[in-house]
Amino acid sequence: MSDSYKIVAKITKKQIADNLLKNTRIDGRGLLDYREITTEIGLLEKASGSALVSIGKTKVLAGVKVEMGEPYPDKPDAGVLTVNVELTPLASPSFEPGPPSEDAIELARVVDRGIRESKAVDLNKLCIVPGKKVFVVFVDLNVLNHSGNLFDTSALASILALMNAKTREYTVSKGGQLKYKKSTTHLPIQNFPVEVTVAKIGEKMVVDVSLEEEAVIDAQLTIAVGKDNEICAIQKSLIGTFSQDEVHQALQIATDKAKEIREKVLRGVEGWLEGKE
Amino acid sequence: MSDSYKIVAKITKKQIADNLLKNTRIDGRGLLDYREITTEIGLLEKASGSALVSIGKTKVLAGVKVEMGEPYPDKPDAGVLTVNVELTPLASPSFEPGPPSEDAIELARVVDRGIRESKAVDLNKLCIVPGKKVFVVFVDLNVLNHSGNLFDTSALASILALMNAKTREYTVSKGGQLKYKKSTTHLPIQNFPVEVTVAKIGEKMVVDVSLEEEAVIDAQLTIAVGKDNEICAIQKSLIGTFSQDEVHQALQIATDKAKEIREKVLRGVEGWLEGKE
Amino acid sequence: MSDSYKIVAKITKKQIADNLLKNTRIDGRGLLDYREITTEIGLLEKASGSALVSIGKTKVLAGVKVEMGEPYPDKPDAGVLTVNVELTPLASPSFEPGPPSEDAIELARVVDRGIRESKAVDLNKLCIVPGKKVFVVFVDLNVLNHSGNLFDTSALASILALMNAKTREYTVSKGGQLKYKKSTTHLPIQNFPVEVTVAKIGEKMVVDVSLEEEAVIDAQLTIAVGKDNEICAIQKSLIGTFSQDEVHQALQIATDKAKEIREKVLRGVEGWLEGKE
Amino acid sequence: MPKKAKSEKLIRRGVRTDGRKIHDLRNIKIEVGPLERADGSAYIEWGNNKILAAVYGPREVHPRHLARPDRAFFRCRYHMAPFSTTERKRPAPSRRERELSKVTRVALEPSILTKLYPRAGIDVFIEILQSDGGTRCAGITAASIALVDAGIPMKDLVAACAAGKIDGKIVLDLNEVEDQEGDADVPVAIMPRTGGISLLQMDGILSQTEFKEALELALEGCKQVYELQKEALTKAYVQEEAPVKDEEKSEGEEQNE
Amino acid sequence: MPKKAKSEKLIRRGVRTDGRKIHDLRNIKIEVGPLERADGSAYIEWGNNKILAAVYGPREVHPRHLARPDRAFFRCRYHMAPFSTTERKRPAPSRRERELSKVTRVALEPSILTKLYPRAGIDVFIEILQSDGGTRCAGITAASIALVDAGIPMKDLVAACAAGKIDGKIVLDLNEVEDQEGDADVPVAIMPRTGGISLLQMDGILSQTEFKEALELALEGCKQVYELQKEALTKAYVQEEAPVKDEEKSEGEEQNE
Amino acid sequence: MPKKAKSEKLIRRGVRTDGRKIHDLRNIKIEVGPLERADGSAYIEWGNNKILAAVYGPREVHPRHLARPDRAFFRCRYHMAPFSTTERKRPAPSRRERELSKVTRVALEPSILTKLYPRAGIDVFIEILQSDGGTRCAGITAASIALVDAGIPMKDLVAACAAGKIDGKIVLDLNEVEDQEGDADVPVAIMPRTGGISLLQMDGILSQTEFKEALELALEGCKQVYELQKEALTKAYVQEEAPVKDEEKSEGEEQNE
Repeated sequence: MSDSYKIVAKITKKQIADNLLKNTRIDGRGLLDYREITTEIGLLEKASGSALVSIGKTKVLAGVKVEMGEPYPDKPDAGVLTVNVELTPLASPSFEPGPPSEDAIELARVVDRGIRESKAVDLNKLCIVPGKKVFVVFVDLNVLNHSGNLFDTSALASILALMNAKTREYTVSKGGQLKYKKSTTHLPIQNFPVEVTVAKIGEKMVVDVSLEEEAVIDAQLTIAVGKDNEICAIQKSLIGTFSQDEVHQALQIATDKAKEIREKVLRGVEGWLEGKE
Repeated sequence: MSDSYKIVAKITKKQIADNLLKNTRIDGRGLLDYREITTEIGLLEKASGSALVSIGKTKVLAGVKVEMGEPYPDKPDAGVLTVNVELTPLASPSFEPGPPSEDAIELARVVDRGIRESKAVDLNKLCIVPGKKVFVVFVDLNVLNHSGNLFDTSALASILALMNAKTREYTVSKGGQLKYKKSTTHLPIQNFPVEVTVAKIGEKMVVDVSLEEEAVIDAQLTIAVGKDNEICAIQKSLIGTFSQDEVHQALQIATDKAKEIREKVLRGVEGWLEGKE
Repeated sequence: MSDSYKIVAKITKKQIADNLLKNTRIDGRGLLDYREITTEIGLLEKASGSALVSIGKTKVLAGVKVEMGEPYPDKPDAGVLTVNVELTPLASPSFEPGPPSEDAIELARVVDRGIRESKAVDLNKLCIVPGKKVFVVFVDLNVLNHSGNLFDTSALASILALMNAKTREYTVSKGGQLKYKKSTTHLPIQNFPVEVTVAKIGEKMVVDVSLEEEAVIDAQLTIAVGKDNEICAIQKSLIGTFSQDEVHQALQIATDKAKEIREKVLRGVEGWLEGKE
Repeated sequence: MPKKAKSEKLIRRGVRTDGRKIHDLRNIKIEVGPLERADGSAYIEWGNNKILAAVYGPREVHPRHLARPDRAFFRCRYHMAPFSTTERKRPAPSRRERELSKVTRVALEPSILTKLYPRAGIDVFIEILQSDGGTRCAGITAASIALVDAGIPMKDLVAACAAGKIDGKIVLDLNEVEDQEGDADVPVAIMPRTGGISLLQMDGILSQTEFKEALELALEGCKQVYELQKEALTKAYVQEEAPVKDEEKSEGEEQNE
Repeated sequence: MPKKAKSEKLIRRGVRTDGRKIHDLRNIKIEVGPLERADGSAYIEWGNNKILAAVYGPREVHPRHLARPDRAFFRCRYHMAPFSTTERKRPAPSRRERELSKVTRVALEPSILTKLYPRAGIDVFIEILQSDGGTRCAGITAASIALVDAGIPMKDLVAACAAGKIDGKIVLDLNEVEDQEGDADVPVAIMPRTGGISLLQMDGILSQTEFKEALELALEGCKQVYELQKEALTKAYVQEEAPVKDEEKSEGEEQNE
Repeated sequence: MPKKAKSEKLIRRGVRTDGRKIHDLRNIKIEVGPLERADGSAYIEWGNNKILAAVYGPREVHPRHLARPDRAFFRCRYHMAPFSTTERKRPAPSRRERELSKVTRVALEPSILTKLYPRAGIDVFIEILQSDGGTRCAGITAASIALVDAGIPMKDLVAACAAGKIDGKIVLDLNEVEDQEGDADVPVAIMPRTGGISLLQMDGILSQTEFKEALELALEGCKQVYELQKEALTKAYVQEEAPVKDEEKSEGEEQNE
């Protein structure tokens, strides 16, 4: 996602580095401060669930569709979850229309792992007729504006859209015939993973890197943390390296920030979750 | 289909414009005259139906194949119709092998709409076992020589090939088993749409634009007219604009020419239609 | 497979031609001598069968997978055989990742024809439930190092991998249910085709052309010869021509060399064939 | 698309399924500049349609051989998000999306002063986030605003609206149900100052008279849409100083004509 | 292709399913120059095969990096129309079509004086409108005529024909049923003046002797096809003045040899 | 990947399904330079994994616009042969393979002195011939040797190894069954001289403490792998004169730092 090089002409590496020495950032934030996070949930009526998440100027829209399909042969009793990312050409001058790039695939797979490994959706409850019919949950991410930190924004939009998603209730007759009821129900959500990307710029560790800062990061770790502070997924990206100590530091930062974000977001959306339990 | 630019060097815009002022065209035709239309029907033995239509030097071959397939889930009682265009590299130095271009897709879809919206083929009669087995009608257009006016030539070839197409008669047993009879029958054709493309060059409206003239057209309207003079499909193409009055003019021209062409073509092919009803 | 042009700078056409006049080759071989052929069979545990064949420095790995699938509609009683070639980018600076090139497709199809036409695998014995379930035999060729003569090397690797392949034995209940037994069995192999590529350089006919020599070949004939000296497949490649006499010569050479190679290879692998009949 | 049997009433006592009268537009809300990275952008809600448009350019053209010596190379992409439709749509562009991309380009290009930017590229990206009938018209309407927001010199805005026939009546601005079960749809776009029609399509069956009535009605709709476009732009730029874009626009126009 | 059981008789009392004797060619009709836009073209009916060939060039090569400094870049495309086969064929080229494109190129290229046109491109497009066995030979035969019609300097025509084995006998020019149910097929192309074989393929099973017999027979067939090619060209050009193309041809040949 | 129920024992009395103890590496065999055409190559057997790595470069970059003015353009391709997996894998690269290609590149690139070769390209191709869990680590380990074999100047080797959790215990180097039925997998790569971690991924569920234990163990594994890498290189080059590559390497390093 390194399309920040043009901006670097204006805001030099040096400026960014000088700021960091003083433990501040060019936009005035502290090293471990996120930009403002805003969430809009359930904004699409046609999707089973949806969420628009902004972190600073970065905007990602997640739409969930739940459809009927077949299970994987090796998991006949489990529903299917797929995550797909579209780096839409609206979002950045460097995103081009066409089949998904390596960056889009990595982003989709890292978001997918956070949800899947944390067992955020209880896939076993999405089986309708074992081996034959299951619910397929499509999470489609549309990156609308890229101003840095796509991993965290996308992961947050995904889990919120999943929490927002509703499916029709149904009964299955003995003959295996499916009959939908009028009532709907939420997806069986059982965890709330939050992905936090910790970046290393020189000696400093920072979170929520902006597009300007992206040009000077050495390396970053994206860490998915579940509701009990468990680690569910990690992805190191960019070509720098971390020491073992730095990994430990990053882990601590991620755990703290994930908790903070989860609480803040849940507070903001109390309303729409009310009817849930 | 703007591969006419090379020719413009020879026959200048000015020449074409000067002619039009005098209400004639560089090849001597009047503004509302088609070049010679010739049709050869049923020329392919392996296709279910076929027609080769030439308008001037432009040549399009339509082949129809009727095969067994599944209906669309939302139309379980209807046969399936698909139109596909191959702008073969034989036809023009600017057509390249490879997946269909935007031009090929537009051409296919405009031809498709003329047939579909006019209900030229009664798709409901192509259902064999509702929800399970229907006839799929493939109309494949092979553009063999491109000398202008591909829309009208392709549309005419398509409907003639459909009228020429025969399928095997069959019986369906109670168990849903299909049994073919030796006899064949024509497809259930119930309309004869004709597409007429009216082009605007300066202030003048002309039909059947040749390749040379294509380079100087401002805009064009392709209008599909059914057997009762009803309008079934319209497509404006090229980047000029029409006034409301000009649209009305074009509509009148298209209606007149469509009737003329339909009658002329049907007269020419009486023979092959005889056995039909 | 003409990626030898860079090498031609060093070893000139002239050198190669001069040698041939003296009926020898730049690496000291006689005109009708193969480089050393080595075979390693069954080296992969996960494949149903495998063989690594080297001719000189050229290395091709063949892996066979036998899976369950559906027969072709027009051959409901026969198993399915497919041959696929990957010219891996490891093997040559001129092989690029991506969908198969024309060269890869030709190679796969020539190897396929040698096996198929010689009836090396009795496909009728691979039918499980007619019209419904058959064994599908995938032969996947991985070219690992390209130093010339990919046709002969690939064909040899393929037949050896097929001879090495084992499938699970099974019983089919009256209801059509398949039940695997613990025992395995070899594929029903009934011929051992060997492909010999005879090249023409000037007036001379040579076999097993090396990468250096490839740059100076005029034309070549790949001839698949079965165990009873029958001809099963021929492919002429490169843009030179053969006279009728030259074709007869090539045929004689191919027949002789095929027999020689078949015997040599079978001698080398006696061990693994023992349990077979 | 084949139309269903006529028995289902789409109009009862002059009122349509969504409560509109036959000549009513749906509610339209236009937002200027919602996206930061794009050179220009717009968001439109048109009934239940939700659509973003973004513009990049003038900028370098890739691949370079597409650049034109005498004018800007203008491209449009109409794309539907997978979650925008009733059944999930596969992400790869369908034939329909590719045709609508072309139709959109042709609808917008006559208004753009492409000759001011030889060798450059101007790209319009339209993303349908939710579709409910009439997305091409809504997309063109939004793209036109995004072009203004990007400061691309234009002769005029482009305003689009459809008319159609349902239950035997010519009505304005079909929604999805009306489009699927109705008899005909006529999407139109105009450059309002000259009245030039830059988009005109039709499918379904209409008599000559019906078609003329539908076209007339669609043109009326376009004019209403034009008013909403101007309103949105005024609202967006009213606190700012007179936008440089406008000056460029008139300048460009002179040069072009 | 695996062959069916031998019980079905393809030859009864020396007569084949389509009425031919074992050494008969099918009826062949060649038309020169049916297409206007192409630089050269030919149409061939060979039994029930119906095939068009078109030639473009010498012209610029796209993409440019394919151009060769010392000769023309020669390309061939063999393609089957979707309606040309018993079951509808998908429009995208199959592996078979891609192989036959290569084999066709290799069959034609030795006759073409590519060195006369360094950096240029010459393209042959073969479109199978109806297939009935033996399309590659018919396509090569037609393409060769189209090359002459385009005025491409050549050493010689290329004439193609297959022989094969059915019901235990070596026969000329297999049709589709014979190809599918027969025992072997040997397509051959030659440059008739030198006898050089530029296409030779075989599939099926033949003994050494049978193969020699089949090759001999196919070569005879090629010579008959060559006569038909010359006849078609003469007929096409007889009213015209001596075609410039012929002069170019001999000239080119000298330069090349 | 979701994990199976815990009832199946992957460790019985401290012994794993393949006979190893919990902190044991599988057997690893490294061969230097098995391929002739590549500029450098390596073959690794790691348990039942069988993997080839080849390096081409420094060489020209195609397409040229990818070349970087200040350093070499470094590419990696991780690819699984169709026969390498339990079910046959389609030849086209899957999303997983494309992600692992990127992760491999990122793991190797920090060790390579790319600035020594502006405008050039360096390509690493990893072909999984047989997979049995841990292929990305084995591939990175082999690729690093192939880079040395190609004489590419590097700061350090890259050694990779995973740790994971099965049956509630943190163990070294998961095989395929352990990966599929275990609780978590943590693949790691390091540049052993500085200890810099260039690959770190995790999936599954681990507590903070468990993760730290797994990371510590994986780093131990990497060091063992590093010893095996050095051994293989020494063995390969011991009869030869001091390999030029090493000199280049130190030289390169100075220039770069």
